[in-house]
Amino acid sequence: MMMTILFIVIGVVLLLAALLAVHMKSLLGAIIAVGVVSLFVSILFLILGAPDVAMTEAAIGAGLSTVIFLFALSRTAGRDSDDD
Amino acid sequence: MEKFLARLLLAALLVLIYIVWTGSTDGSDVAVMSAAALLVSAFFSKSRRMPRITPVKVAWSIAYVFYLFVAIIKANFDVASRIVRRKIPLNPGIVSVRTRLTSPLGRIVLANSITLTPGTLSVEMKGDILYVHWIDVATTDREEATEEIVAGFEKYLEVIFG
Amino acid sequence: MTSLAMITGGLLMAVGFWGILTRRNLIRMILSLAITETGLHLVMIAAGYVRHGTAPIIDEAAVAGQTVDPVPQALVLTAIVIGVAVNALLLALIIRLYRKKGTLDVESFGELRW
Amino acid sequence: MIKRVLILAVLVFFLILFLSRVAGIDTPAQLTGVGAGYVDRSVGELNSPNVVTAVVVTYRGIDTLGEVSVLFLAAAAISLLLGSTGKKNGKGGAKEKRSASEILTTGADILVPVIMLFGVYIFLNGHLSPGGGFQGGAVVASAVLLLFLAYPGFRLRHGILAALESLSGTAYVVIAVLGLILASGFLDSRLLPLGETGRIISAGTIPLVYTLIGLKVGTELAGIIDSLGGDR
Amino acid sequence: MEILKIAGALVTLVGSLFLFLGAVGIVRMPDLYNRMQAGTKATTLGTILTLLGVGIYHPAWLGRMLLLVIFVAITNPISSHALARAAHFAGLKLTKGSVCDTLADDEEGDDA
Repeated sequence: MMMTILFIVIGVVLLLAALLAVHMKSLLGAIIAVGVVSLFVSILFLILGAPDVAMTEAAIGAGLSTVIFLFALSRTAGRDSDDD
Repeated sequence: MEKFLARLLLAALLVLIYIVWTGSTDGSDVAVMSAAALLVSAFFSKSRRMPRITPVKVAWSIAYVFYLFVAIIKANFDVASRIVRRKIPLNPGIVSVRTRLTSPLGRIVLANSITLTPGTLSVEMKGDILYVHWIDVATTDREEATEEIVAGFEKYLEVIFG
Repeated sequence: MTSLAMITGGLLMAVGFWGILTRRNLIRMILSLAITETGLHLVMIAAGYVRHGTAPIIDEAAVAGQTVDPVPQALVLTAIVIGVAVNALLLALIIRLYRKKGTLDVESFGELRW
Repeated sequence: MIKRVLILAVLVFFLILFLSRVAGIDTPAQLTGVGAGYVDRSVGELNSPNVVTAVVVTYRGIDTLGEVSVLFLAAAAISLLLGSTGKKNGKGGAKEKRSASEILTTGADILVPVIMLFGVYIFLNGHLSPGGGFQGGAVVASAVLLLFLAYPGFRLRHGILAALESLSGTAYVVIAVLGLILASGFLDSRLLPLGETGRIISAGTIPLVYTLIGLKVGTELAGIIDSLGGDR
Repeated sequence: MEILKIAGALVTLVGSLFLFLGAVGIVRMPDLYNRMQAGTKATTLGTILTLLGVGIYHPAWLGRMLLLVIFVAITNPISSHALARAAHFAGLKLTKGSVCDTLADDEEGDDA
């Protein structure tokens, strides 16, 4: 029961972060939001009994992937986030 | 020769960390990890000169850890008492202080300690001048600020890394 | 728990697809693609879940038949690594496009339209 | 606007389709099928407590070989796309990078060996605890990333990187083929003695293969970071 | 045995309380530097206490947790230092009521 409640709370945070990543004005903030999604998903993986996958998601999804996006953002000067 | 010894010392330290981490003292495990530690220290060591370890220094280090821990707890209550007020009492600014430490290890410990203690955050280090963001500036004079912020730590660190 | 995780994963995938289809900034499209991938991974892991399942690491604590399915985990493990490599490749292409045109707006790359 | 409504309608349609398939699923009480077979056989056959590792390295090892090659191709394509235009904008880099602070540099010097050893620990213990080549490779690559941040002028020596990368790839394939000849199949890990459960040197070739995968993934991710991050 | 578990849980609770205080501080402080002040101190002590609590709860893990405490105590101040430094070079000004900015003054002196 505890686990189910925890799962639902994390799932809601996850969806909010994902919506934020898609609709946020600033690209930098969107990249951070995607990192947050990865980090929380890794907790869900841990609850679902997959510590290997949780480790990979935390190290690669939340760590390296975020850094790679940031590098790309800095190389495209990224200021003109011409989303509407 | 000295470089070689420093690398060996680093490898030994890494193996020690590994043993504490896993709690396993099995021969084959430790042998494999020692080989890995030697490889890592061969490629990724800056081979800084390690400070010599003497009993006096160890005693001062232990005292320093306690001193720092008390300072960290004080810092947290300081922060807590600030943020629960309706209007946060602030008088911030960046001041410069001077350090007498020369060993890089000692300087990084000093900078980290300053960051962890009440109301101060090290922003930049140029030569022996350290720029510190102070949440409640008491003085803008360099010498007085040094006395206020650095002196308490330097007393210990000069012995440990001297 | 399985259906809960699958619903979460499905909603994440929907949000990601919405981002891919409606956003115009190329980097943000790749970000949405990353969200879609994450949702897919969650669905795959959920497919292997067993009630009160423990991690598939056999030691004294594990009860026979009560571990979760290791096969989807192995697939997702490699899929995450491949996913980040593919994202990096797409970003490299975007950097090249940016150097050529000086913009990240997908509407301005009209040559490939059909 | 009409486009968005259309997209939303299609997405909602697919979401309802997915949810109607998924919502009623009952969590199985017992593991059955292929997964149960792997869980039952992993310890007895391969002496590897971590079943995921056994699946990744041995039972489905050929998939992993393919995945590692995809990773290699992606890394090569990235360095091809971004590395070639190097010399042209030599003047563009006139806005010189501020060197990192002394605190960060010293900190990186202290931390990099520890993080590297932690990565090695993760991929050597892949068959005993959660972890393995992919995670360890990512940790090693993040140590390289720390070096990049601490020393802005830091460049990887591509010769060593390429040599390490191709050497571990070749060794991986050689071990796989040796399994075909000396044991019962491609990538069969019973090439070496299985040893005692719970030690690093056990489970046949699994730690060896995972170390090679870890080196390969680590060098490739480091190469990706190098080509994306360096402002040439 | 039971007393160890209760003590561990209590220490972890105190740690999470400090983490919460840090979060409140980050929201309430006026500019980045002051936020870093609140954030760094509170997260460092909060994480250390949480880890120690886990170590007391599972005495077999105490060595591991002590190593993690050392790691956190080294990395946390370094990262906040790097963030504050980068913010200063990016030209982020201090909040209005600030007394002095010696670093900015010295930088200008160097450029002239």
